[in-house]
This record gives sequence, C-alpha cells and structure tokens, in this order.
Amino acid sequence: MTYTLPDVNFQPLMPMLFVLLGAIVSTIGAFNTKRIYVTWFNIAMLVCSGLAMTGLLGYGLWNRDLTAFSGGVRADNVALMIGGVIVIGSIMSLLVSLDTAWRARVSFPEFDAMLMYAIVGCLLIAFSGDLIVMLIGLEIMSLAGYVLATLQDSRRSEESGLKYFLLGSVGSAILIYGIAFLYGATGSFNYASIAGRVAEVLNPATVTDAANAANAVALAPNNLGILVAGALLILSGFAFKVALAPFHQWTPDVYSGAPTSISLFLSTVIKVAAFAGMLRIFNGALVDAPAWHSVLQWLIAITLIVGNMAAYFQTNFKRLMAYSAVAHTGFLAMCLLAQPSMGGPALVYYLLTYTLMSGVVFAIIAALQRNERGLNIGDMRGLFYRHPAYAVALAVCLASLAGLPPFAGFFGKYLAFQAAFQNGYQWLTVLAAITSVISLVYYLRPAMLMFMPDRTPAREYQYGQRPPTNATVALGVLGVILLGLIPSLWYNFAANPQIWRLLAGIGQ
Amino acid sequence: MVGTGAYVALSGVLFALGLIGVLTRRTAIMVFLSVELMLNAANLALVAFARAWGDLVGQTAVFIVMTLAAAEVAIGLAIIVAIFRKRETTNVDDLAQLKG
Amino acid sequence: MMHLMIFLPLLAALLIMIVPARWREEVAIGSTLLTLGLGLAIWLSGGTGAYIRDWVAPLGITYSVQLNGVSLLFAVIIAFMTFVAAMYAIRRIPNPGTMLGLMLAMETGLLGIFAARDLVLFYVFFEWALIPALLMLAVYGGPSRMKALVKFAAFTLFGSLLMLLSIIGVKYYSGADTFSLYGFDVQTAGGVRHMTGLTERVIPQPVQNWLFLGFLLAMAVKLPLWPLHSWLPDFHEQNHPSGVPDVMGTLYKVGGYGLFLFAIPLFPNAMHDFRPILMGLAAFTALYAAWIAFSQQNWKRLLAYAGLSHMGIVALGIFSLNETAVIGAMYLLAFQNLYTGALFLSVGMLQERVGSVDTRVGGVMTQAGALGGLTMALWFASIAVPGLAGFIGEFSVLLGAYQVQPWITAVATLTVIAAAAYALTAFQTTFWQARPLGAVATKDLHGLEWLVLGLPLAVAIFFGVYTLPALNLIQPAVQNILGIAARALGGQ
Amino acid sequence: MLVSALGIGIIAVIASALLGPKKGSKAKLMPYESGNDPEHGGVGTGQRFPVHFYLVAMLFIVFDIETAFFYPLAAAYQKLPQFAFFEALTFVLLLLVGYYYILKKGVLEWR
Amino acid sequence: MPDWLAAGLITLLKAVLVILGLLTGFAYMTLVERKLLGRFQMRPGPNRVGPLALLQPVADAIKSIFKEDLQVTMADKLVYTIAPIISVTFALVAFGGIPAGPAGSLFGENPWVYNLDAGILVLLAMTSMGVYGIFLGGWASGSKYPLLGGLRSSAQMISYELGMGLSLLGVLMMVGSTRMTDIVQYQAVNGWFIFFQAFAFILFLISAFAETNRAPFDLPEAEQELVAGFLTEYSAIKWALYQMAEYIGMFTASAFMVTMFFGGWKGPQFLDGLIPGISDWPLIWFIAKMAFFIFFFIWVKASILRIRYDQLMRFGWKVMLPFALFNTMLVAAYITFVGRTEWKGGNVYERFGLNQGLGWWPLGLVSLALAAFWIVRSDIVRPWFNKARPPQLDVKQHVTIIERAGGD
Repeated sequence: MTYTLPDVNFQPLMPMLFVLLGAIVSTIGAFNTKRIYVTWFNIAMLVCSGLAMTGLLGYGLWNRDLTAFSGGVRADNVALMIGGVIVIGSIMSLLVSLDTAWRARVSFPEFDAMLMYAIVGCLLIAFSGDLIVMLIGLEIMSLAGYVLATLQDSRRSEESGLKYFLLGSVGSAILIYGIAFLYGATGSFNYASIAGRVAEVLNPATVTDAANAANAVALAPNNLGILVAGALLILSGFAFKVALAPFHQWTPDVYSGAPTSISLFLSTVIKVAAFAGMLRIFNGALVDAPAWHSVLQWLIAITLIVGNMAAYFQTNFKRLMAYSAVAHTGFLAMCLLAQPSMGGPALVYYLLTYTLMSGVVFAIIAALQRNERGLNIGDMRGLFYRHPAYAVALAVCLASLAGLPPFAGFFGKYLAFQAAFQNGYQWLTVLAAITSVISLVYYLRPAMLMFMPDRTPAREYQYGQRPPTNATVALGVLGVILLGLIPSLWYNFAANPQIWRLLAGIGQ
Repeated sequence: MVGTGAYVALSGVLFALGLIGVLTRRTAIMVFLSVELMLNAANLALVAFARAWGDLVGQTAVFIVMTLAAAEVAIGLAIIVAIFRKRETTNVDDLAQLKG
Repeated sequence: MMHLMIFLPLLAALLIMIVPARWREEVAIGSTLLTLGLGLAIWLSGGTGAYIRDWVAPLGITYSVQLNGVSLLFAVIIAFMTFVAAMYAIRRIPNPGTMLGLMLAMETGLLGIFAARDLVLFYVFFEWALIPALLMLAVYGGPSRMKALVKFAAFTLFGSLLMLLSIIGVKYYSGADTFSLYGFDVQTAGGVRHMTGLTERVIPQPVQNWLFLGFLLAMAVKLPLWPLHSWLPDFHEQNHPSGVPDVMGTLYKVGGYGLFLFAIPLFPNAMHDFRPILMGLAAFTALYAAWIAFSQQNWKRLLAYAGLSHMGIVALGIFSLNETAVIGAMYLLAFQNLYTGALFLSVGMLQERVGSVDTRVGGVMTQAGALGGLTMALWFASIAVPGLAGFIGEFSVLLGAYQVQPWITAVATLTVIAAAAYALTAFQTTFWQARPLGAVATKDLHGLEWLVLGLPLAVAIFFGVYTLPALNLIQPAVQNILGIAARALGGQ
Repeated sequence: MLVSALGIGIIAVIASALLGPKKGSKAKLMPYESGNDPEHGGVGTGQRFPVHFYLVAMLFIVFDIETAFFYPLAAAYQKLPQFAFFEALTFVLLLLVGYYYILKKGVLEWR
Repeated sequence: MPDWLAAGLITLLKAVLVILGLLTGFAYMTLVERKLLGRFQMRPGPNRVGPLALLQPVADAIKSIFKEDLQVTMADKLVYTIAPIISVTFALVAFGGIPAGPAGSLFGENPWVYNLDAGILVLLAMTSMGVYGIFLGGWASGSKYPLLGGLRSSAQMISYELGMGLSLLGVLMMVGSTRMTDIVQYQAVNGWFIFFQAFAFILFLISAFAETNRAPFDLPEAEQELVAGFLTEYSAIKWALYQMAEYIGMFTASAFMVTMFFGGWKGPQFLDGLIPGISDWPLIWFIAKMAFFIFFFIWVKASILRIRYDQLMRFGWKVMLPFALFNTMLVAAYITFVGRTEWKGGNVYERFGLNQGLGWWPLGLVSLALAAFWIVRSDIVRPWFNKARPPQLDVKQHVTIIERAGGD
C-alpha cells in the first residue's frame, strides 16, 4: 500500500492560523492575564489575518488561487473576499464586546476563545475546497456558536442556546446526510470533481475517463435521483443554518435571547460563513445540478414574506432586527439563484454591506440597552437629542438596511434584484420589492422615532458611548456610506467573471 | 453480498426514524438522540457509498462525522445539563420563555 | 459649474452641522443664493452639455448629468424656491439649523433628480430626496406624523422599488450597455468603444408594457395620480405649520418630470397604447381632487388637493404625447411649484397669526391686508387667471390634449371651474367674513415676509406675461424627446 | 460467541428466578440507605448527581475520539512519511491546549 | 454440510468451550484467591468443603442460584435484570478474540473464536461495554448509593480506559497492525515488547487494574464509602454475574497483557536451545503466563492499600493520560527520527556510526529508564495528583467587573 502525501502548503492557511493562534491564546493564556488584553490580542490577530488575505504581509494570496491539502483548502479570490467580510464582522463583534460584554456578564476569556474558534470555522468554510473541510468548518462554527449563545448565565440565553443547538444539530444532520448522498452520486467530496461528475451524471455521453465510466454506469440508474436528493438535503441543511423559512424558527429566539454582542456576531459573521458554504456548494459544485433552483426560489419567497411580516409586528428592536436578519436572508439567497458570474459578486457585495449595517445596529443596541432584552422601539424616541451621533449612525444603517440610496444597502438590494431578475425569476423580484416596502416601514418607525423630540426621561443606558463601540459604529457607517457612493471600491474586485468560473473548478 | 441499495435504504429508514423522532419527541434528550440517529444514518450511507465507489475517502468522512457527533454530544449535554440544573425540565415545550 | 450647483447645497448642509449655531443662517442663505446664482448663470450660458463618467463600470451604471432645457428650468426654480423658503425658515422657525440642513440636503437630491441622465442615478437621487423629507416630518411634524410618515414612505417605496425592477429590466431587455440615456464612447485598450445608451435601443413590445407599468407606478405615486394619492394630504397636514417643509415637498413632485424625460423616450409604444386609460385617469384625478378640495376645511389639505388637481392636468398633458400639451404640462409643472409653494408659506404666516390653519377663521383681511392681498394674487395664479404663469400652462395642456382626446379633455376642463370655486370659497371664509369676537389682533406682513411672498408672485407674473425665456428652454427639449418617441413608434 | 455468552447470562438469571425463593417483604425490598427511609421515589424521579460526572463523561468522549484517531495512525505509522510525525505532533499539541484548559479550570480536581 | 455451516458450528463449539472454561476458571479462581489471601494474611483460607476445599466453588454456585433474588421496589425492573447480563456477556465476548496459540494448533482448528483485523479495537470496545452494565445496574436500582456507586465506577472505568488505549499505541506503531496474531508473531521475531515498552506496560498494568475494578482501585466495593457501590441492591445470581464479569475481566486483562507485552503463546526463544520447540508449545505458555498475571492480581490485592476516590480520578487524568500520550509521541519520534533514513544526513545510527541492527533496543532502554524513574521517584510524581486544590474565585476580577458596571 502506498500513501501519497497531501500537498502541504501553509500559505493559504495563514489567515486561519492567525485566528487559531488568537483562539489558543485566549484559551490558555487567559488564566494569567485580564480579558481585555486577550481581546486586543485577538483583534490584532484578526487584523493580521485580514492583512494576510490582502497580501500585505510580504506575500500575496490575492489572485494566486493557492490550494493545499489535495484541494481541500482553496484560497481563491472568492474565499479571500468572504474571509475579509468575516474578519470585518468579527472585529466589530470583538470591539463591541469590549464595552458591553461585562454588562452582559459574559466578560471572560472563554467568550473570546469561542468567538475566535467560531471565526476559524467560518474562515474554513470560506476557504474550503471540498465538502469535508466545509463540514468541519461548519461544525466548528456551529458548535462554538451554540456555546456563545448559551454563555450568559441566564435562563433566556440558555433556552435560546438550547433551541439553537437542537435545531442547529438537526440542520447539521440533514446536511451531513446530504453530503453522503452527494458523495454517493458523484464519488467525490471535492467541489471541482463534483461539478465535473454532475455534468457526467446529467449527460453520460461526456464521460471520458474509463474508470469513471465504469463507476458511473454501476450507479447510473440511481445517480440522478441520489444527486437531486443530496442537493435538496444539503439545501435544507443550509436553510437551517442561514435561517431560510420555514427553517428559521430558531433565529428570532436566538438572536434576541443571546447577549446583544453575541447576536451581532451570530447574525453577521455566522450568516456570512453559512452563505459562503452555500455559494461554494450551490454556485460551485452543484451549479449545473437540477431541481435545487426551483426549491430554493420557493424557500426564498416564503422567507421574504414571513421574515418581513413578522418583523413588522415586533415592538422590541432587537427582535425586530432578528426578523430583519431572516428577511435579509431572503434577499441574500436571491443572489444564489443567478449564474455565479452575476450572483456571486452580488452576494459578496451584499454580504459586506449587510455585515456593516447589521453590525452597527446591533452595536448601538448593545451600547444603549439597559439589559440584554434590547431596546423597545418606543424607548428610542428622542434618541437623536441624547446621543446624536449614534442616532444618525443608526438612521443611516436603517436606511441602508431598507435599501435607500445613497447607502450601500441600496446597491446590495439592487444587485440581488438584478441577479434574480436577469436569470428568469422576475416574479420573485416583484415579491421581493413588495416585501421590501414592508421592511421599509418597520425600519422607518424606529429611525423616525429617534428624531422626534421627547420630554420623558431617557430609557436607554446613559453611559453607552464608549470608544470601542464608537470605532465600530464609525467603521460601519463609513463603510455603508462609502460603499454606497462608490460601490466599485468593493464590487470591482468581485465583478471579475474569471474568479467565478474558478469557483466551480472550471478552467483550472 | 448485500447491494449498495439495501444499505442506502436502511440508512434512509434510520434517517427517517431520526427525523420523526426530532419532530415528535418533546424531550431535549430524545430530540438529541434522534439527531444522533440521523448522523449515524449518514455514516451508514457514507460507508455504503464508499464501498460502491471503492474509495477510502468516504470512510475517512465517517471518522470525521463521528468526531463531530462526539463534539455535539459534549456541547449538547453541557447545554442540557445547564438548563436542567436550573429548571429541572428538559421538555422543549416547557421552554415557554421564548416562543417563535 | 453644474456639479457645483448640484452638490453645493449638500456641502452647505454638512457645513451647517459643523459651524457654530449663529452662523448657520448666513451659511444657509448664502449657499441657496449661490446655488440660485449658479443656476441663472447656467441659464444665461444656455445650459450645459451632457457629462458622462463611469460610476459602477461593471454594471454599466454611469454618473451622467446634464442641465439644459426643461431640467434647467426646473433646477433654477427649485434653487429659487429653496432660497425663498430658507428666508422664511430663518425668521419663522426657532433654532432653524436642522431644518435648514435638511432643506439643503433635499435641494441636492432634487437638483440631482433633474440633472440625472442615468436611470440608476435618477433612482438614487429620487430616494435620496426622500430621506430629508421624512426627517423634516419626523422632527417638526404634527401629533400624528408617524402615520403620515409611514404612509408617505410606504407609498413612495412601493412605487420606486417596482421602478427599480423596471430599471433593471430596461437595460436587460433593451440590450443597452449602460443605464445612461445617451450613449458615449470610452477609451479601451482596443481603441474607442461605443457604449450604447438606452435611447439608442428599443425595448421589445410585450415586455415594454410591463416595464412601463412598473415605472409608471413610481411616478404615479409621486405625481400623484388617483388612486395612489392618499399619502399626500396627510403628508402636508402633519408637516410643520410654517409650510417650509411643504414647499420642499411641493417641489418634490418629480413624477411628471420623470414621466416626461424617461417614460416617453423609453416606453413610447406602451405610452401610446395606454394613452386613453392614462389620460382618463389624469382627468379624473384633476376633477376628483378639485371636488375634494372644495370640502376641505384645513388650508394645508386644501392646498394639497389643489396641487393634486394641478398634477392631474400635468399628467393629462404628458400622457397626451401632443407637443403643445407636453409643453404646457412642463410649464405648469415648473411654475405650479412657485405659487403653490408660496401659498404654503402664506398659510404658515396665517397660522402664525391666528394659531390655526382652519379655513373658517374669518376677517383676517381687515387687519392684515397685505397678507390677504398677496395670498389672493397667488391664488389667482393657482387657478389659472390669465396674465399669471399658471394660465399659460393649463391652457396649453387643455388645448393640446383636446386634439388627442376631446371628451376626456372636456371633462378635465371642468376642473378650472371647480378650482375657482374651492379657491374663492376658502379665501372668502378666511380673509373676509366677520372676525370672530375676542380673537387676537393679527399683525400684517413685515420685513422678510414681503419678500417671501412677493418674489414668487413677481416671478409668476413675469412668466405669465413674458413666456419666451421659459419656452425657449422647454420647447426644444420637448421636441427632442417627442422626436425620440416618434422614431421608436415609427420604427415599430 | 456473543450468542452463547448472552445465553449463559440469561440462563443463569432465569434459573435463579425459577429456583430461588420469593419471600419479599416491604422492608426487605426497600432501597438500602444505611437504615434511613429512602428520600425519593426511585428511578428517573429528579435524582441529582454531581455535575462533575457529566464533565468526566464529556471529557472522556473527547479524549476517546482522540484515541480513536490515533489508532489508524499508529497502525499505519511505519509506512507513512516523516510528515506524519508533525501531523501527530500538531494534533497532540492542540489536544494539550484543551487539556491545559481543563486542568487550569479545575475540572480534574476532585473533592 | 455446507462449509459455512460447518465453520459456524465449529465457531459456536469453540465459543461454548471458551465460555465454559472461563466460568470454571472463574469459579476456581475465587477459591484460589481466597486461599492465597488467606496465606498472605497468615491464615488457612477455605478448607472445609471437599478436599482442599475444592468443592467450595460448586457450593457457592449452587447457593447463589438458589438464593432469593431480591428486587428492590423502586427499581426499573427490566434494566435491573439486563444490566448484569450485559456485564457478563461482554466480559465473556472480549476474551474470545485473544489467540491462545498459532493458527491450526487446536486440533487443526484455530485457537481463537474470532480474529478480526481490528482485534485490539474490538477487545477494547468489548471491555468498555462493561461500563454499561455497571452504570445501568447502579441507575436501575432506584436507590441512592447504587446510583452514586455506579457513577463513580463508570467514571473510573472510562477515565482509565483512556490511559489503557493510549498506552497500547506505542506497540501498535511498532507492529503496524491491530491484529493480535500479527502482534504475537512480531514479538516472536523481534523480542517481547516488555523490553521495548516497559513504561507502556506499567501504564497498561495500572489501567488494567482500574478497568477491572481490582485493588487498589476497587472503589465500587469500598464498603466504607458507598456501602457496596452499584452492587448494593444486588443479590443472588445477579450479584454473582457481576462477580463473574469482574473475574473474567481479570482473565481477559491478563491474557491481553500476555499477548501485547509478553509474546503471547510463544515461549522465550532461548529455551529452544535446551528443548527444541519448547517455545511453540501450544496453550502451555499462554496459560502459564496468564496464571502469573492472575496471581499478580491477587498479590496486589493482598499487598496494596485501596486509594481514595479523588486520588484515583486525579491519578487517571493527570498522570496516566499525559504520560501515555508522551509515550506514544516518544515512540513516534523514535520511529521517525532514529529509525528512518529520510531525515537530514541519514538516520541517527549512520550519523553516530552505530550498528544498524540495534533495532528497538535504544527505545527499550529509554522506556525502561523512564519506568524506573517513574517508579523510583514517585514522590515527585505523587503531588501532581495528590494535592487537592480548591477552585478559586478570582475576587479581584469580580470586583473590577462590579466597579466597571457603574452600579447599573
């Protein structure tokens, strides 16, 4: 028996290794030092990770499409961009936690450690080149996420954590079963070879390799069925993870039950990573596979309706944001329906803007709430006269979430609509437009209340404005405005059709 | 020699049982055990397909899935125990604090 | 110069946030005046050419702006009215910094709307202008502003999001390279490449109808057309009583302009096919609004319905696709802003004096003769008395539309009579009649207020008598647009 | 093997059940709690045990899986290239991170 | 008769034989143990029933069958009954995989019931199934002491299972197979593993004692602590089944140790010089070596004091586990850096001009030294697990949190 060595190459792993180092240091180093130092160290590690992705650390990953471990890890441009989004969201979470974690009673090094482990998982998904690595990343992320949601020693957070855990593990199980089926249909875990085999399954005449031909024939009658079943199972599994209706039930509870700085993390970074997985699988490996498009479009339709309608009736701002996250899942998922060269850049752009604006909103809730239940919408009346900067920032981000130009959310929505529209899902875009109107209304109410003069005493936490949160908010708002005025800043990187062909392993 | 189809069918049955368990059981532990059943169904399917393709990677995947299941057990039990110690119930319906 | 004109107000708005409170008024007035000056200078230089640059190159979104023809006229009038409103705001609103900032921010949005020659850019400015309007209502609005606000925003967004879809569809189905109306050349490595603009392509027919409906919906909400008008009265009623936000809101009736500049050249076949229905709808809107206005007892609602009625006429003109009517519609649209805006301000003055915007106050004329007189003059402009700007526009519209759809136009003509009825009734109950016993004495106009009401009136009279400068701007533009439409229709 | 082993156990129990006397009395069948009356009602009725046992169980699962990963490695170790050692070392070091953590957390302290 | 049926019947026959052998062994081992313990404690031990008390086990068996089988009122009936059966079943099954001689040495048949590729893994799996028997028995009794006793025993068993599993890894790495016959053959060629893996053997030995709940780790039977642990509510045959499981576990552990470290069924090669072929005598060597370890078990029980429960757990987690891991990595490093030529500039032998034929002996020396050091300097090792450190609340950090909270 001979063993072939996997091609070991640590360069594409560098972004993850930095984060992992941070996680390990938070795990073991925190017994000797204060949490605040650990957190700053972690932020530094995240920055290093980001720099490693952009290639400013003496070597470049950008445009090099490095792979390692027999294609298990791929640092192509897609991975780098999504990794960048993840890093930005994570830095925001950590900064906010500096201010608010002690109020939420989660200010201990394990918080940082879990966060960093989750980020490692997220990056692993983004950098995955085959289903196994993706699965490992997904599980690291989810498991750390469950712990994060439960970390606060309160009934609310523990119950939400349990709910998250139970539904999340069901989702994982379905996903894994789907992966097994996909493997059964194609005989490979690698995205690129799956994409190749999918073509063969669909069209057996194209089989070139004799050995593959034998295998394809051996499984041929069942292959297509198994493939479709696998794709749909994976789709449902991911629907749990990204909270597509009707698999979204955990989302509002978890996002509103967990401490707000954790909700920030869960609703941005985790979601970005889950979408990265979907992007990799559905726009990469399964881009030619049948059936999943038509199921996904219905899921999106339900998500748009349910998410927006439910958010409309919320009176708690944090819970509103939770449902808004569900609604945005619908918009985000619309990008997946399109051809990768069109939907991919749209998704990447939308993910970044979504992370920024959602991050800011949660950051401000975290800073201003009196307890972890969040703010009531009524509590926000007159916020502009007490915390003008936060109110303006919040208004900007809410407008952006609603999709109003000139903020970045507009272009995100525009791109998503365009992607779906130009690929034959016009009815879905009309539905999305109509549900967007509902979303505008529920974003508008808190946004406008903030500017209405108010004589009653303040109902938010008075000392919420602190430098790290300010930095987060400034980063987010600046990003939202800049990306809105000059979308090319980010979009031009993503728009190159070449990188989206590589996603499915075509043209290697 | 039992065919691949039979194994896959068996794994399908296991998976369905797990899914039914998830949907009908109200105790967190039982839901959790059903999830484990689903994971094992996936393992069975993976092994069966690995044999059909004559490929070792599928079996490696089983190893990883087993690890994931173990990690899930560890964390899931921790959460359940934490709640149990506070509330003395693991019934999902009793968690009325948070309604979807 | 053009870009400076568009973005100067925004810069001023940002400056207002920074400078000390006591300089805010000077900054605001100065910048509005400067903007107006820039506008007039452009007018004197005969308008600007198209300026096209890539904005989001991979998507074909450009920053293409142009101020000439109709858009130049509108821009100048907006600059003028913003100046007038700002003058009134600094006198009337205590601590007016926020209001001035919002007004200036909105002015940029409006100027942008008129300057934009790219559909996406148009949309961006279209939504941009929404935000200050919402904030004005939120900060300065009346007790039930939340409802008005939500209604306003929901209606607008409902229309504009569907418009966004048709914008996407327009480029997709027409096969144009950019969202710009006009094509342009770019330097590439392989030489000069022509990027086709939207007007250079024709959208295939069945799709064109759907896209037009999406576009129309947005414009009809803004215009507004019955039955999408119900946000309008609430919006005006709940705004700050001074009427300053209303002025900006009145300027904001960009629906007609959008239909004119984008819908006619892009969807000529669809407009042609839908013409009878649309004209009927417009005429009905005009008459219906006038009828409702007749029973209003709140000045602001009354003005809102009056504006709605005018917009019905404007829409009638545009939908008729007849050159005379379209010119009239543009004329009316341009100057309606003037006198309706000024009327809102006069209502603000009235409210300041008698503490109410009810139309049944009575006897104001006896104590504040100048206010009453100027208001009456503005009302005359509004109900299209000859010699004032409103008459020219309304008459041309009816004249032109009659050639296309005589019966519908005849119905619309009734509006003129109805307008006289509601205007005079309301004026009579407010300014004449007996002053109620025990009412406080009202002061007459003083200082800036003379200017605030007088300047718009003067302009309205000037353009009511001497139409040539305005027509010189409007006519070539209209001919150009209708020419594009005619080519598309002929090519069918 | 399994069958016969199982058979032995079952036969023994059945034989005893058939042959042995059955003269239970209440006191005789009461749970033995050093002579005190039993405090609670039997199986599954809210009995609590120290959380430490859960921890040990979880730790066992984690470390047992780790052992399970080691077995295939060990069996194939001599045929693997030198790289395998570093891989194993990485694995063990990561494991030790967790080990150090639980050590410092006092999970392994028993009172 | 088809082949598969014949093979199946033979397997069944062998299984029954092994089981009967084990049961007899168990019965007489109780006698031997009591006798020996008596001798160790300067008393005669059992000497009434039959000559040399040889009938004592028979009497015990009859008694336990005819004794009243109590079942506590609050017990979970089904589980209560099944638990001891599980325990004894897996204890018996585990033994079947151990080869007692070379292939075909048992009247032309193989002297094992089953021989799987993953033999060691199966064996470990079967022995760990015993945890279920104990835990379920304790839980199903519906009583406080059995529950706690069952938990403690389970915790103990799973803790030491780690050390046990890890300590075998060195051997596995050297052999490269998990099949027990391969391991025995390897030892026949290269020498017994006790010489190369003395340290691992000590770790394994200790773990085996803990796994089988034998002294000094027989906490489940520590009357002073929790009455009789999980056995409190058991009597008659069920109690006897648990005892059976324990003793059979001891057999298995002995046989396992013999196989892994002492050359299995092979005798020492140098004896072949005296009597040709003596090292290959089937079964004899195997049983002889096993007997020694069984004696060793009893010897230890008679000599060493029972340790406290917290000491037990701490020892398992803080000493056994890391050292077993260390041993594994030591072997791995040895194989990679000493035994290989691919390392820079040839392997270590070449670099230092040593004889290539040294084989495993340097490793054996290191291991032996380690073991010796470990035992001799146990006073250094002991504090690692003997000193209880109460978890401390970081008061200072707590106060800072409260201060920073600003009284909110």
